[in-house]
Amino acid sequence: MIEFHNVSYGYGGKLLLGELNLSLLPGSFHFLTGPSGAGKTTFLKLCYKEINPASGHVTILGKDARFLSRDDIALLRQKIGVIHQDSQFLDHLNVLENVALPLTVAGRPRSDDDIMELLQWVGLGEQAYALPQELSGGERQRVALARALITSPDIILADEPTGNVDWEMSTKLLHLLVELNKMGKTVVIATHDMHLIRKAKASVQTRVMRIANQRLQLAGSDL
Amino acid sequence: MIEFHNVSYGYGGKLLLGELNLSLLPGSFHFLTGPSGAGKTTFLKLCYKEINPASGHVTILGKDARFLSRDDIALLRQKIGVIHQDSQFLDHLNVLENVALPLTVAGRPRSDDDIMELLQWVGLGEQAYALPQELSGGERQRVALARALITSPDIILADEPTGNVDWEMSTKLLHLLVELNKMGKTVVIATHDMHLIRKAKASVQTRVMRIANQRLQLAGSDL
Amino acid sequence: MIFSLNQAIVRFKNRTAIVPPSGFTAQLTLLSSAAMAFLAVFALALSLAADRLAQRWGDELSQSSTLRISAPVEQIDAQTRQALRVLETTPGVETANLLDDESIKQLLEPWLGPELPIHDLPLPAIIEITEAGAGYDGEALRLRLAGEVPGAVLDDHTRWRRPLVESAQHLRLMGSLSLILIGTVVAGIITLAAHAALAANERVIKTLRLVGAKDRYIARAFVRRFTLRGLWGGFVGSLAGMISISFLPPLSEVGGFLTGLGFVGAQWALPFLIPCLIAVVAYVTTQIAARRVLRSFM
Amino acid sequence: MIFSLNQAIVRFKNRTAIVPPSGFTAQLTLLSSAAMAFLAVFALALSLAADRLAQRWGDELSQSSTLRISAPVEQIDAQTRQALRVLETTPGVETANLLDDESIKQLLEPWLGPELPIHDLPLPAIIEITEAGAGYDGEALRLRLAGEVPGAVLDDHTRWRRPLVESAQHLRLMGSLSLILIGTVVAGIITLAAHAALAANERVIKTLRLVGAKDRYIARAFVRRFTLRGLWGGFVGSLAGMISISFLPPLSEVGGFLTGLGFVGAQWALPFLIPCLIAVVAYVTTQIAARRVLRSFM
Ligand SMILES: Nc1ncnc2c1ncn2[C@@H]1O[C@H](COP(=O)(O)OP(=O)(O)OP(=O)(O)O)[C@@H](O)[C@H]1O
Ligand SMILES: Nc1ncnc2c1ncn2[C@@H]1O[C@H](COP(=O)(O)OP(=O)(O)OP(=O)(O)O)[C@@H](O)[C@H]1O
Ligand SMILES: [Mg+2]
Ligand SMILES: [Mg+2]
Repeated sequence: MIEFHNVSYGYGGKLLLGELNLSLLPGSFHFLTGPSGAGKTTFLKLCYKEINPASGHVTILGKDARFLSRDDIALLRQKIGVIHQDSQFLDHLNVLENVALPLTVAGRPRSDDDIMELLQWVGLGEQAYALPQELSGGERQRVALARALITSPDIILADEPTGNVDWEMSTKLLHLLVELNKMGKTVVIATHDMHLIRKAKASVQTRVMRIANQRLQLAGSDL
Repeated sequence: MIEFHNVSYGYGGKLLLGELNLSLLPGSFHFLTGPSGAGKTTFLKLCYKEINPASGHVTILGKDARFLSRDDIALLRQKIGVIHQDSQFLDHLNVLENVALPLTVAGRPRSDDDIMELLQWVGLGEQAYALPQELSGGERQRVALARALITSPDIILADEPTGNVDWEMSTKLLHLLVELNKMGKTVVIATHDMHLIRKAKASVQTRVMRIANQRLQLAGSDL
Repeated sequence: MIFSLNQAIVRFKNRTAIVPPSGFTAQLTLLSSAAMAFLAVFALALSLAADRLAQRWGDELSQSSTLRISAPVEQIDAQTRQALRVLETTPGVETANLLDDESIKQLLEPWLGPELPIHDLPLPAIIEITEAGAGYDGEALRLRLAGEVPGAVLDDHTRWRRPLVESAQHLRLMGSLSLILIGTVVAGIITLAAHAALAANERVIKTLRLVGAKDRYIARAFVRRFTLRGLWGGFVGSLAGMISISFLPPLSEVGGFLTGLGFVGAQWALPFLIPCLIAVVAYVTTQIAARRVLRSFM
Repeated sequence: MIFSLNQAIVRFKNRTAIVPPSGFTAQLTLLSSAAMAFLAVFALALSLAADRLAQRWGDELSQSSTLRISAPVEQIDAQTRQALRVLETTPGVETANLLDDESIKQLLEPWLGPELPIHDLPLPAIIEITEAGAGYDGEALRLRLAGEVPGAVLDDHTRWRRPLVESAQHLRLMGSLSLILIGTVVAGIITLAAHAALAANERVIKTLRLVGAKDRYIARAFVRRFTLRGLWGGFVGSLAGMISISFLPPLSEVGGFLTGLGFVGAQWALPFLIPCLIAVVAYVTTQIAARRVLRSFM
């Protein structure tokens, strides 16, 4: 789905990630770990082309990301569900509308029933008509998750999706992502939570990638 | 330091917290837990008067919060260090200036050496001149922590201060807060991370407060 | 058919809703469009009035000049005939009429009273000249008369005409300059207001891009909004301006020297061009601003 | 002493720095202040010119009126003496002079030629009246003259004066209205721009409040900024307006009927009041806006 060909990236000349060679296969389940500031968010940004590699190139859904027009990028993002670390919403729209936003901007039909069901799943049935700024930190993260999933994307990139939710809710969300993975979606979760990774390993075959010293290492099953 | 007298609070008529009777003693170390959306952030907001109780009243640093003028509130906040769940900075100022902001607005003298030392402590020595939007999620949380501590406040209220940092960094930050507590500061940490609480219990006498069913329960030492 | 219309309406509503109702920049655009349209109506009225003035002064003052023949009584008739002949052959002279005694008497009455014994007086002959088109060449005529009709004195009013026409042109120029200035200011304010709105909505735009919105989709929401605001504000302002102008008491006209500030006949349609122009300006400036801001996000 | 000054400067710098450099609203405020000041200068010039016009027309036209006495030759002297006596006792009449033959001759020369046999003519007596201050009561004088001097005809020019003075007052009114309109628009635009800036900086304000900044401290940063911008924009605009006006070719004056658009003498200082007024408006509106926005945060 996404392939890195000898990619490197750095901010302001300082190398952050180097010699990335990697391909995320369809239906795979990945965890991404590493100390704070290692470059996890940066790696994910390379995956949905919010930034361009300094050298090397990325292939996203079979297309070389270097040659995508701005409209191509928009179309691509409609096929990738991203949960950003700092979940950003349109503050003037309620939760329901925010979750429906990817459908709205793509001009695709939406079913409010489906959205409500999804919101129920992440425990936000009651908050459907609240505004984003009226939500708690954990609730926002869950809305971001729901928004990423509403288009039923082929790839799900989740950046620290459980940083602000309790353990019970974390496992529930993990369960949802595992189910989606079993339906064939590719899932990448950046997280610090080792317990979450251990929990996932119990129910699905995961690969753990660790960023350290500007390199991405595949940690395999050594946890 | 902070006393709740039969306080209750709710958004839009729906009760969220009720019958709060509590006093945070000087030099105490508290954890605040509860499921996502239980009202932890709301509780902390009551502590620094971002919101007013629906009934009952709060006494902050010996003053009844009901009778504080806007300038009194400002002065009060200069004595309370708050780490907000969604750390907000002035995006046009670099990390150093942002950390110094509480001193700047209070018109107090600042020592850049002290600030740098603090930044070093939270692992951000290199990022001192970066802008907030150039930081990773975990780095932002650490800047927020540094900003809360720079005034050497009597009370430290931390809302999920380790949600986006790795375990190693979490323990380091916890250690810093424990040291401050030993110097006599009152510390309240809202968190979902049970491991963090367990870790703290090893080195300091903590009290764990749990919000569930609109009530705050003191969980004592049952973890 | 009806279904697709319905869908279109839903889509339209959705689209306008993706940008938050940007309270103050909206009001700012409306207010400045309205104010500028209001001022533009006045500037336009001023220009048109100045134009009318320039024409009227040019026309009226150049229309008539007079030729007076003062000569010994026995020569007056001969010289008058000679002068009339000269005038007949001067290009640019439409008519040349010898004033009769009655006309002269009327002319002198305010000074000498009605009981003027006109026949006892050695009155000069006075010839009234009406000019055609561009008028005649005063200097040439004077030279010719000096030779052929020694007692003739030409009084040709150009010394009156020139400064007045100049003044009117001056006013007209100022009106046009004001219009240009106002246009520039409108364009500037709308550009800046659009930029301010876009800057205020940077997070909205970023979020929209991240969930897969195309540039066109995002830009349209802003462009539509600012164009409509410009149009609406301009319309209200123009209307207010026109109402104010139509309520102005008409300027008393003194010898045709002044003309009322206002529109005449079909000119009343002109102010309605103002909101259209503002809308066009708003469309173009917002489009450019939106594209520029969008390009700063991937 | 020097140390505390230094500290004050540091503090000043810090304070201005707490609000981000708000690019577009800043430019918006500058541009609109400048544009409005520019227009205000013109409106001011228009008002002043209209004022001068109204005065001059009022003065010049009312200054002199004439009294003509047409009567049988044997009565003319008696009636003239009687008329002069009447005029001497009329309040509002400054001087009343009987024109001598030479003056009358000058008056008539354009019509009758220089070789007027003035002594042979039964010329009327003409008295020139200069008015003092507010002038005399024309109706009353006419009535009195009708009784005492039957041959007198008063020609008091009020029929000329009134419409012209009216026109000038009309212009002056329009100038003042424009000034008021411009003032309102400036106030409106600055209020809205301040609101837009405050809204765009809502997070900044919230953050500042949360780290313990007092309202006064936050408001001051915005108020100072907008006041300075209003002052600076207004100054540039006024200056540009004054330069434009001073470069206008002077209107040729025809019989005192028109007056140049511009400032005379000390009036050149007036436009400098405009930026000050704008700054005051900016100060007040931003202060109010800032306080209102601040009150929405605890
Ligand atoms: N826009 C930027 N400009 C400059 N430096 C940046 C920028 N974004 C990130 N960085 C730096 O790059 C490094 C990696 O950032 P990144 O957000 O990828 O970390 P991360 O692994 O996601 O960390 P965390 O776990 O704290 O979220 C950090 O040190 C950060 O300061
Ligand atoms: N401004 C608001 N208006 C209305 N409801 C609100 C508002 N702020 C919070 N709430 C609601 O109050 C409840 C408690 O919010 P709070 O932020 O205190 O939760 P929390 O315990 O901090 O949760 P988390 O662990 O997810 O941060 C949530 O259900 C939230 O939706
Ligand atoms: Mg990150
Ligand atoms: Mg919270």
